[in-house]
Amino acid sequence: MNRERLYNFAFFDEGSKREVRRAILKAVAIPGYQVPFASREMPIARGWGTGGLQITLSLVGKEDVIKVIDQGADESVNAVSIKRLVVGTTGIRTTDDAREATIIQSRHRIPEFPLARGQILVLQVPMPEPLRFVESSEYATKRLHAEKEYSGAYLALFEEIMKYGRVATGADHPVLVHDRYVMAPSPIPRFDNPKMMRCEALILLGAGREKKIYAVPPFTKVASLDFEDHPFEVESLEGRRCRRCGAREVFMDEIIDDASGGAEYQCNDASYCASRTRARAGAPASGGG
Amino acid sequence: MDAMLAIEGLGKTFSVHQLGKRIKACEGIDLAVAAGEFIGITGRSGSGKSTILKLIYRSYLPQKGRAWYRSERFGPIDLFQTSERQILYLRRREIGYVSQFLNLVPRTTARDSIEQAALEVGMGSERAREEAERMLRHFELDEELWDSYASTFSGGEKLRLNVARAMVKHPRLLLLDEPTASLDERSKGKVRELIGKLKAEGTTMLGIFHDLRFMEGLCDREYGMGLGRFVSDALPVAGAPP
Amino acid sequence: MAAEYDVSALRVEGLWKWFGPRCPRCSTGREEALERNYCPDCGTVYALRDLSFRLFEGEVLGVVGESGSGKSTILNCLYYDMEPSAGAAYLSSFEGGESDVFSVSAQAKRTVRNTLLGKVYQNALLGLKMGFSSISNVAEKLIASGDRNASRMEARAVELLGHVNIPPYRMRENPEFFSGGMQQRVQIAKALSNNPPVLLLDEVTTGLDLSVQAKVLDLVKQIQRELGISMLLVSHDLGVVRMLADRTVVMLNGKVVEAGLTDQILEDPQEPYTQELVHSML
Amino acid sequence: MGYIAVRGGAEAIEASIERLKYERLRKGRALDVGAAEAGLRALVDQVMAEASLYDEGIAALSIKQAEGSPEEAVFLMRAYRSTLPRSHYALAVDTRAMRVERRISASFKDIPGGQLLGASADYTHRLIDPSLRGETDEGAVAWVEEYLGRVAIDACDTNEASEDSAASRPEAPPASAIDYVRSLGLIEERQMDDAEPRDVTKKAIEFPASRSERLQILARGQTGAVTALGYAALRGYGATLHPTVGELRVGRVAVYVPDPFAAGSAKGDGDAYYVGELRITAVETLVPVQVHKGRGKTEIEFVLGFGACFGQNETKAIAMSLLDQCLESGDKRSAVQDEEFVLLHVDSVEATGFISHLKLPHYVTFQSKLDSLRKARGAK
Amino acid sequence: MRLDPVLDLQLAFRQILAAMASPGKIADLGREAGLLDLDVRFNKGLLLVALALLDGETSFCVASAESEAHARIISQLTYARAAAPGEADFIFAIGAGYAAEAIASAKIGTLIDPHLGATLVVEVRSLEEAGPFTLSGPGIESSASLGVGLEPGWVAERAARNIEYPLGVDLLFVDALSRLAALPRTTIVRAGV
Repeated sequence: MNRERLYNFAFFDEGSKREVRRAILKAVAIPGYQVPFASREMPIARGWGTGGLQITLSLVGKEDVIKVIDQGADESVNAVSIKRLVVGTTGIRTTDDAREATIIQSRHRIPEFPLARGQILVLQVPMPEPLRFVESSEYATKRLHAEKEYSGAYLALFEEIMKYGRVATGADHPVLVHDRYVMAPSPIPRFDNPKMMRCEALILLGAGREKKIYAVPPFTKVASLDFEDHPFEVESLEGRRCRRCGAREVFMDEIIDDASGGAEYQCNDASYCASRTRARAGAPASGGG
Repeated sequence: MDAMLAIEGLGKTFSVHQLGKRIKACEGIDLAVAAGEFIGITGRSGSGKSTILKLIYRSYLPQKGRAWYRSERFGPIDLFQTSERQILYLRRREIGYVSQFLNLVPRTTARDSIEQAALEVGMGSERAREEAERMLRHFELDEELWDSYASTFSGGEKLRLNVARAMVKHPRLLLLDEPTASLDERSKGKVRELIGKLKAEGTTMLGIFHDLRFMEGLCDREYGMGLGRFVSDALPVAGAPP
Repeated sequence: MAAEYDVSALRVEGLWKWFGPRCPRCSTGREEALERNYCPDCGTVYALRDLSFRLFEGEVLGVVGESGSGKSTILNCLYYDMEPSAGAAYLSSFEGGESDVFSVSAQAKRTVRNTLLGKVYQNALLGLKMGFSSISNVAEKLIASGDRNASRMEARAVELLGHVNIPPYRMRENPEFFSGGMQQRVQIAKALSNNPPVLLLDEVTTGLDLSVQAKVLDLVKQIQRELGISMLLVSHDLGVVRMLADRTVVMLNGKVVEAGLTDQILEDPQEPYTQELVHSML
Repeated sequence: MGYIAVRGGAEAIEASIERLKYERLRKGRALDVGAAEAGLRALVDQVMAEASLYDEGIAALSIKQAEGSPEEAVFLMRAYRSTLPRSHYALAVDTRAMRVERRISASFKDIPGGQLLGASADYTHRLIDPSLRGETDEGAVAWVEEYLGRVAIDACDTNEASEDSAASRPEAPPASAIDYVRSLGLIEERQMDDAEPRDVTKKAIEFPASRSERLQILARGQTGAVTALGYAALRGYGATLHPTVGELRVGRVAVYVPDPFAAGSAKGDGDAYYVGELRITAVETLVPVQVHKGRGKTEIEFVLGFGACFGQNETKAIAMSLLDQCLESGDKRSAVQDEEFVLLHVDSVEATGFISHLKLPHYVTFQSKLDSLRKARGAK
Repeated sequence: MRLDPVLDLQLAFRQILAAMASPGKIADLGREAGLLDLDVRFNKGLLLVALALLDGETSFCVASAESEAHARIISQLTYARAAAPGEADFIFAIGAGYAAEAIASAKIGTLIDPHLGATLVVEVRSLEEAGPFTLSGPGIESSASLGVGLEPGWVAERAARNIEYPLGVDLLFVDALSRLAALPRTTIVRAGV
């Protein structure tokens, strides 16, 4: 990609990177708090991962090995597009293996392989404000966070119990970080929420359009919002088994079988599934790239 | 003998600002009531009898005078000077007031109304309930009325309830402002009986009764009132400055 | 159990609230600088002027006055709906009554508001989230004070809504579909839900039908008796104050003109304004 | 070729990009960037303004690459802008010190310094002109030569204006129509705010926003969005009384950068370097408002709404001046008076990006919601 | 300067971030600091932190015996603006005896904007991953131990500034060997292992 050679290492000028880096440090110091930042326009569209990408480009160096996934897949068009930009402006190595990557940028999933100390997970966030649907004004939500006023967040869940008999959130189920800030974990399925709890890796979350960066440091308490008598529940995995690798306790895609018209299941985390399939076939598991 | 209540130089004038008028209600009143005594105040209507009781109860504010009262809780105090909070305490625990006017909470049952009064003086809920029922029985209120709202009662029934509420507290000082004014003979008899009983228990009382016969045999002393004045020997209240 | 007779649940000292720029003339605070509570030079309105009072534990303190007298402003300041211009307030339930609740951090204020105070607004739009069910509205206050048990909160909400005569089949509806009276009753249920030590009532029965008014007043009285909650009751209706308040404060143009036992205020008012007010009620 | 969103992404992208190139070139003609820069002045101006990057050459290239889509061209320029180090910050430009090419007032028949119609399509009849089909470069050169022989105008329309030429040209007289209204005491006097303007591209906006932040966002706002909201205000969603354009100017302003090593340079009291000029549109609109004067008196006064943007884009600048006043009013009854509503939604890159992200696969979130709905149905 | 302002400062930043994400873990900036061939009279690790984090958009101040001279160097190398201690985004405490004072004067942010709390960069004699302080909080698995070569007083001062979370200051300690440890405001520091 010659075009991108015209650009700086990791795309940005150093001033832009420094601003993001300063925001990251404050985000780590105040877990779950959304640090505002100027948010540069990116060569990919707002809403397509520019928050995550700004973090990644501000972090990345020659030694890094990067993995980018979108909806669990390394090979999806948006993941590929982001990878091309990072690689094109840095020349670094990519991998599909979550265990091998130093930086993992992801949209809507946390990989199935447990993350390790020293790794950094960068999550793309479309709507960072967990209270936005309770209160539309940014001025007001900033004040609610300031005063630790989270009745609204719980109320939204309570109202679902009243109206539907149970909490009916989908992805992006809000969490309470370090017993202080209610945080949007990004639209990961509820299945991934517990992976944030005392996670060994550093988790950085970036919202480009909304101009916010926030973080969950390693070993930080991250509790999904719930009630004593309606404990948080992940998506049902009952009776689901990956049609390719046979895995059970992982998040599955529901696939409508062309022939039968019925539902079949397959690991959503494509590289996890591939490495299990290879292991089953007796081939050595290795990261693609 | 020490007085339970001693009033000195009481004077009260009402200012009606809109009319630019001042109306003198009473002047230079001295009065003393010994513990356990029943004092009657007599006089024509409009002579200011009720005013004196309302001043003691602090529903009115006097311009002049002092009202020494020997409180169980606070010792000797001037009722005209003491704080509103103390007055509220005394109203709840020590000083009762019964008038011909109904001051019942409208949508409370007869039983609850008396029980509530008993609870205010610190009776346990069990005893309050027993006392309430005893009172209701004593005043011959139909048992089917006990759990009805007082607002549905006849005038006589309401008044009986009113008296019962004041009496269930066994106040140390009871102010009676023509409580029997509109009662039938039978009810009057009941009130009289109860007053007699309270007197026997040692309750100090200061009462106005239109019906002079009612006071016969109950009253220890009588003050006659005319044009806002009377004179009497005042008894000192123990511990109060002369 | 009767509370010790002179412990204040709430103490307000030197409370001021003005709207406008203030000018050298009116900022001296001198009475003659103002026309009623308005500075004709700079247009500043003085809603509250150097107000001090105490609300004792377990008592109901009535605040009466015409509209514009500043009585609702007191509640707005105390519930942090409005920032006071000057003054201090102390709650016995907060840091032993040692800290001015106006000068603590926003975080601490929120805790005070959520756990130590309840408020019933005159305008139900301010007190309720119209787009949430009535049960959730009551539960919101419980959530805010830290309850995390949904069925317990639901039970409490149902109980309180029953108390205020909301039929069970309507409890899951949003108050936006209710009549004004019903909205007010939901609001009262909400304010009472976490048994706050101090309850602020702003014209609770204004605009309700008489029969509904009576029920609401009974409910307030009953709760007060059972739980000994201290209440600051703002009303222009002396009948409401007569029924509920032990003591009453009469306000005019942002100042207290008279204060006393409620029966004394009603039977032997001292000030010309109070007499006029009482007479207008008769 | 068909694609599955999760696999074969790299090949699919390559194929898609090639197909895009094919669409651009399939008619067998390549758009000349110079011709685009010369002939698509309005589009170039619009793209520069929305990109907040003043470079006609880059804008024309972006327009070519974007096949004329303004949102794509702005997107390209904004992304390019992100990579440029910000070595210096220019001094604030006084739009009154403008070399005027066009100046009109709707408030007065005549204004000090005179009205100047300049270049405008306002009084052309919008009739399609078939003769433009036959225009040639040679014809263009000849016409311009002939025109300049007839009409004495400042034809220096390049990016290479020198300091000399900037200094030697007459600037617009400082007195204006607005000053006249002001001298009558009819304009609500505001405190002069000489504080350094805040820059939303350096620091995320916080609410309540400052006026400088609002103006910046509106100036780089999407032309269509700003126009639509300004129109809504004019129709009664925000403006209560009919506003009047006090003065609209199009012209060139000089840009200076302070000496980075001089003390107090940020305030502009040290030496400054001339770095070039920009063509801008600036509008001051007189918006009548009710002003409470105390003692129950109310008067009508004018407040000034300000609008400005790169290039010649008069509709946008006027709409901006209306929105400026709507946001200044402190009233929030209409959506266009709510600064969060206006400022967070008029940016081209943000709006088009987030709307287009709906094209991305969402099957993880959809799957999760599906699970919830199934359970909730079961629970009921 | 042999230091690559892009790649080496990226490495320095990652070390700072790692330290911030794992309070008590000591990062080593020795390699990058060694590439700084500027003739300055203070801790190169400290200067490296300044180069990695400061620029014209930030403000800073210096608490040291030669605060003016130190401030001039930082300002010339980074373009950052000098500011009063209560307004500075970054405060550098250089030399013995300045840490407690710097902590006491630093801004702690507001409840609306807690990220405006200052970052303090404190020169210390030494750092050890074992020592008299026990750390707990986010970033720490159960507890960590840290030795800081700094005169006493800073712990109490820090505790006083960080009394109402999320308000507070974040500390970066840099020792003579350009090793770095961080104490974000969430870390609870107790004396005694």
